[in-house]
Amino acid sequence: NNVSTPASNSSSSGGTNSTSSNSKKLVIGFSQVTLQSPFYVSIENAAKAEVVAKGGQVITTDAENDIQKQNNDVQDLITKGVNALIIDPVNPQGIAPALAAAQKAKIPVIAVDRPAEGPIVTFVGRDNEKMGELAGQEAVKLLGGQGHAKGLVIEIQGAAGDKVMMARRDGFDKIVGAESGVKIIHSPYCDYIRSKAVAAMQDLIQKYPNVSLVYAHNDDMALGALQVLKQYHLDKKVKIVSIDGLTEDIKAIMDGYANATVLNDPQYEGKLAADTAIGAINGKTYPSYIDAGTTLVTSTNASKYYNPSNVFASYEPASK
Amino acid sequence: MNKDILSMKSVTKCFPGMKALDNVDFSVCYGEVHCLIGANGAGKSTLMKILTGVYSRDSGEIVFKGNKVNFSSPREARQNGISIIHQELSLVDNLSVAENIFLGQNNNFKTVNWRHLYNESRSVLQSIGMSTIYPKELVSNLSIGHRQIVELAKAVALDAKLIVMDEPSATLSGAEYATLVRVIRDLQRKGVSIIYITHRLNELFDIGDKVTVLRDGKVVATQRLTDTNHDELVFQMIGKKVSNQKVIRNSQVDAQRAVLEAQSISTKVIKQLNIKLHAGEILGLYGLVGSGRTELLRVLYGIDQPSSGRVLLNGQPVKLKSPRAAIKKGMALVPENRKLQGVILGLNIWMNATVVPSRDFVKYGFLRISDIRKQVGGMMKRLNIKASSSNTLVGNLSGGNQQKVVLSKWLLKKTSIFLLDEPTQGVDIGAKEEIYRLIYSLASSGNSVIVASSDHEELIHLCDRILVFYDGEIVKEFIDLDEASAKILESAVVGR
Amino acid sequence: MGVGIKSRIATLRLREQFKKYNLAILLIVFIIVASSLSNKFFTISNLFNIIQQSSVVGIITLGMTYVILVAGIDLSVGSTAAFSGMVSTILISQHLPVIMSIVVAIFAGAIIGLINGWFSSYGGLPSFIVTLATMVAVRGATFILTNGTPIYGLSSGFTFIGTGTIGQFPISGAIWIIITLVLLIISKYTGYGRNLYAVGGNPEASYLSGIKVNFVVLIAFTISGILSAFAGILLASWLTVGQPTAATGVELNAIAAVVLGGTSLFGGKGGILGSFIGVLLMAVITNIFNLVGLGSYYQSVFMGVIIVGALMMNKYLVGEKS
Amino acid sequence: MGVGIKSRIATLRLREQFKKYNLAILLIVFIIVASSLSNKFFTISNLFNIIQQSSVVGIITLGMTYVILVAGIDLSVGSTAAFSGMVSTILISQHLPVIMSIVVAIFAGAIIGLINGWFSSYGGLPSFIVTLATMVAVRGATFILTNGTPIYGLSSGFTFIGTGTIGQFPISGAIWIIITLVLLIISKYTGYGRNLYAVGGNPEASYLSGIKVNFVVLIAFTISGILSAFAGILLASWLTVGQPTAATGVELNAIAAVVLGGTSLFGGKGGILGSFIGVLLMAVITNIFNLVGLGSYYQSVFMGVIIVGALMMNKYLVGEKS
Ligand SMILES: Nc1ncnc2c1ncn2[C@@H]1O[C@H](COP(=O)(O)OP(=O)(O)OP(=O)(O)O)[C@@H](O)[C@H]1O
Ligand SMILES: Nc1ncnc2c1ncn2[C@@H]1O[C@H](COP(=O)(O)OP(=O)(O)OP(=O)(O)O)[C@@H](O)[C@H]1O
Ligand SMILES: O[C@@H]1[C@H](O)[C@H](O)CO[C@H]1O
Ligand SMILES: [Mg+2]
Ligand SMILES: [Mg+2]
Repeated sequence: NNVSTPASNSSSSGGTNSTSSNSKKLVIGFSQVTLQSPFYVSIENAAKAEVVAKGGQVITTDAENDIQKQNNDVQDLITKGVNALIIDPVNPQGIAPALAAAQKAKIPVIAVDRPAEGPIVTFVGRDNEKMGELAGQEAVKLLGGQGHAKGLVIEIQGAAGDKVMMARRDGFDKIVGAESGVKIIHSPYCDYIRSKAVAAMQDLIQKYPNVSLVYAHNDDMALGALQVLKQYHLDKKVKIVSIDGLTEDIKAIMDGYANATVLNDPQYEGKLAADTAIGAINGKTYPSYIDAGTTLVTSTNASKYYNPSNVFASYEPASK
Repeated sequence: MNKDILSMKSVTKCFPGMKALDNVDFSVCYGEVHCLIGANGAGKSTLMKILTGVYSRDSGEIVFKGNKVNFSSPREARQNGISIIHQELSLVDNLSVAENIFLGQNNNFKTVNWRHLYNESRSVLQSIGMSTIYPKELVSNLSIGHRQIVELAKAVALDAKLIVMDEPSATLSGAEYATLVRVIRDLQRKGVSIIYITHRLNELFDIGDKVTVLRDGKVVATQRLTDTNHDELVFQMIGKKVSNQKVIRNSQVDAQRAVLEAQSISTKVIKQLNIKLHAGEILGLYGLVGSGRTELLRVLYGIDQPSSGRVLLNGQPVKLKSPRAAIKKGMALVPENRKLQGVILGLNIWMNATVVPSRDFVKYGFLRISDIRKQVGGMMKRLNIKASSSNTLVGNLSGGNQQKVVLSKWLLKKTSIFLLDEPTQGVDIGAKEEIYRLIYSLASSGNSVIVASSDHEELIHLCDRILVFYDGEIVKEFIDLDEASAKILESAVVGR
Repeated sequence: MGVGIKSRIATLRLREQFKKYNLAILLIVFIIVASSLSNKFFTISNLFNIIQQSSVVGIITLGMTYVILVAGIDLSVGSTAAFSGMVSTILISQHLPVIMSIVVAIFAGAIIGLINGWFSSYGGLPSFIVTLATMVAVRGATFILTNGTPIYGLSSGFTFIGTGTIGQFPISGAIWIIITLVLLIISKYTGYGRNLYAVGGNPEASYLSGIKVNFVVLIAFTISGILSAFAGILLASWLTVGQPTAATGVELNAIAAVVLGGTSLFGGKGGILGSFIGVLLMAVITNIFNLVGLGSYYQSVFMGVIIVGALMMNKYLVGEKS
Repeated sequence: MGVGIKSRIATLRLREQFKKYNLAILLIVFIIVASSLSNKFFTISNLFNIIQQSSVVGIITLGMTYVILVAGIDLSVGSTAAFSGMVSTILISQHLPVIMSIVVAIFAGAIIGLINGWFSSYGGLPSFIVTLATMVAVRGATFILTNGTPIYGLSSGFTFIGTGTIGQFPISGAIWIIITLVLLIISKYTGYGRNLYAVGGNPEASYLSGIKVNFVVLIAFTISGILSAFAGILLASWLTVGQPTAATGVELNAIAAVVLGGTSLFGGKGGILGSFIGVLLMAVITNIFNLVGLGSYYQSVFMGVIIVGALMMNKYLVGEKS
């Protein structure tokens, strides 16, 4: 199992002296899109644990979802002097100034979780559209099977304008939209946040009490929807499919409240990114995309992925 | 007959629940000083605000310099040659004197020549004989009297054809008043017309050509001042005769008991002051604008801390760290700046009158609202506060009525040492007598009162003893008030 | 002529009357519009739903009202709510008794409120900047608590407060209404309440009248801290999870509701009841947006337009001059 | 005694002097502290870097300063920046000439500013709520423009403004400094500038004295709209992408910088130069946080503490009473 979890705290911080002789030491800068969501915290923690295990150090910055801040952060990391950069960009294109600065300083850049356009070594991530498709296939199955599927689907979306959200929407809609018996209602963007999903679901349930399935772009929102369904005693009737593999959701699947989730293990992604960054420092070359892999979890295999000490279920693709 | 520069015909104005002006006809000739008087709330300020575009009228007509006009903003009125000194001071505190004098005269799209601005201001101040005020000084550093002078300078600087002065003298003492009179004469000589509002009726006969009396929003009379006299004006204002005999009191000063004592108090402004206030005494403070009276009261009341010296209450030294501490010791202050320090414009009368925390107003932690309102209602009757009920917002009261509300909060609180800074500023003659009576009865029931006033007649009428301030020091004490009436002005000016 | 004046006075009187009830009228107008837009709107379950949804921001808005009455502003309410929500859920997940966890969490909120209040009164700094600083700092502290991870698996004793109902009526809504009444009574019928208005209306005159101005301000902020904390706990209980990101941006909703409710941002005018209605107004708007299925980008645009529109309409009807 | 008074007067003089330069002194203190914490700090490239990083929020802060001087507030600056950034990049991606695209985008910002200004002056609504509404509405409109997708593939003619340098000095920094000087001169040496202070200091007195109060306010907001738009364009040019989410939350940074710079939120006091330094102060703080590698949660906490600490220290040293 992977490390992560709250215990391995942000230890590099605390205002310690900057390492002046970074030529000897392995220092990796990690510019994270946000540290306000467990998913991204887990990526960062896993990467850090991996680097520390290899005798290095990670300096993390938090862009707070602000692309401008992220560019500033990366610039500061370069000024400070790092051997490699791992960037989880707020936006694939907006990171251009930072990438240019890194290139100028001859620092290799690994994009993680979200792609980045520009001179980078590689992108370690997942195919979110495929994840949407997996969710869609399971949804069709739950609604009666291909060609027979029937019902009303509420889709709770991620953050407006975000690539991940679009991919998860497109993948799902491609599969489910092909079913003539199924109608998809797009709900307002809930920014991957549970409380917003709860509020939206409460309103939607007034209008669509006959909903058959809820598809949420992440588990946190799915759990919000589940809570409202419970309140209206619809929890056993309405199916729930989502993405991420949040341990809490795996439990809900085991308990029969939710139906499926598509794994999106941040720990493995972080570890992989760290390994790649270290490799890049040592001159290794990589293909432009490294897939961190995904799989579907349903009631049949949920217990296999259930580990209450992790926030997210671990998953490493078997091929590796 | 002179031609009219201004004529207002059948002007009417209503406010929620009341008629402030009722078919008012009012005209002013070229080069005339036309006085406008009336009891508090008679509608004087309202009429002037309609003239100068602050309020819109409900009906009526205004002709200015032969043209029908309808100013929709003060700006328009100014551009047409009317300037006004409002009853409530309207200066920008954190700007310099110079900028305030020329406030509103900056073209948005032109550059500012600072040197020119300061020079101009200096010459305006000089022209009104107040070159002691420094153009670069921030207005926030000026005493209220000096602010009033800056207002005057501002009105003069506009080069207006008609200047409205709404109680310009309320906080001026003798010498500054003389300056004001001189300025008015100068303006008159240049053909400027002036509308002059005051509650000090004597002033009318100094400077006025004509007078119009308003009562309850109606014009009662317009006449030449040479054709009338003090008593007739009073009768016209309040609709009944005021007994000419002044209220007499038998003073019961206990000269053995000093309830309040200041020993060599100094601050930035005042120097080594010593005063004693006795039980049952009414002590007057007189002086020119900025001489330090307010400053002393602030120290006594715990607002400012003295840099040296001490204050004693009933012979015991005390350190008053705040007004609250002073109030706890039985003190009260009626501040000189009513709008900023006295009233809370957004609250109604009863809330203002009971704003001083008091056990009397609460029971089991809850306000005894009906009882409070009964008490406040009584006080409103006693002080003749003109309002439809104690629920009226204080911001909607006339200036003089607001002053009465400030007084009433201390009368309701029942304190024993009263510090009154210009207590009758803006108060009409009828109510003034009532306030005097109140002060007497306070004193005769053993309370002590300090009155700082710019009206020396008021002090002579009220006090047992008067101290004259000059540049932060007490330069003279008058115990013999007959002597005072002869010499007090001189003493305040020359400092001896 | 005389008739003209009489009718003018009558109009003015009517306006005064309208001024008193304008908000309630506005709410009714909104409800009528909403009902005509969707037949799902005026159903018991939807109305209770609105109340449930409003209760968290509603409680925060009450504290905000006191703060704004003294001419302050509290931007830290969202962070405080999140912090206290986290504290309570951490303690509960450590198996402390529910009541005790809640008390500790509320105490934490009170401390934050005290800090805000102290710097904004005795400290003499503008509350906008003080609470902006605590907003940022407390949010940071909230993340530090669990390194950004939410707390799940809360006891049903705890989650009951936020999710339970009395009959069909949501408990959280009932709590909101009770707190509203308490704060309403305090503001109208106690010395402290009167002082709130006096201090907000004219701090200098209040000081000279012997009111402990700084103390009044301090308490207003402390109440805001306590209520935000409580709202945060309620939110955690409702969502059945302690989230460090909870209640982000709620300060803006609360302020908007207070202003919609007729309280002046310059202090001294307005009150609790208006804020209560202001929250309901905002909730009705979002609810109907969702019921008619308006896209979220358009929701934003309409929300902005409706807020300004409602305020302008109100201003026009009340006939106030600027 | 005489000596005591003399030395007392000397202290007062010193304080007056200090009052004048307190901000510059504060900045120098911060720079010294920063330099001692990291030897990377005081390098040409890092300093220019700080200037480049500050220029966008710096330009927004200048407009905000005018608005705050008239006792208003503009919460919509971030949304306006994003909107105009999107407009310019959409037009450029439609192959309109760069200059024309920029002009249109700035015009859009001016319109938003005019709307804010109109409602906050002639309309008589509090600017806090007006600009809160436009903040929400304009952000919504920005998303509607491209249905939420960013615009990339911009011409190098456009991206040069944001990314180019003169020698090593960033062009965007130079633009910021030039705009600062222009606004500084306007505020000190034109009628409009003086009227800003008058209106902010006492709107009623200004009105009664014939100043076109509403007009002055309207223009302040319009300038803020224009500068926000320009900052948004600069940001898009720097990032080489038009993003609907850009500049979210920047209003709070701008307001904090204005207040740190000594401008009173109640209007009429302070000025452009202070805001310029205020922005630099904030930039130095974040820069040094990153250089010493302080964890982000801790950065938030420290940021809040430093802001309040700096203001309190300043207050104490300047010796102002509340
Ligand atoms: N804005 C307002 N709203 C409601 N009532 C008002 C308003 N302004 C004035 N009033 C009322 O109109 C009447 C006339 O007021 P005005 O200020 O003109 O009196 P005044 O003659 O100037 O009195 P004073 O000598 O006290 O200054 C008063 O009863 C006052 O309460
Ligand atoms: N904060 C201050 N800074 C500088 N000078 C001040 C300050 N406050 C008051 N002064 C000055 O101190 C002097 C005394 O003012 P004070 O208000 O005590 O005078 P006063 O006798 O009450 O006169 P007035 O009738 O003008 O109120 C004035 O000249 C005033 O300009
Ligand atoms: O799935 C993840 C997480 O759920 C996160 O909260 C939002 O971004 C997505 O990539
Ligand atoms: Mg008057
Ligand atoms: Mg005085």
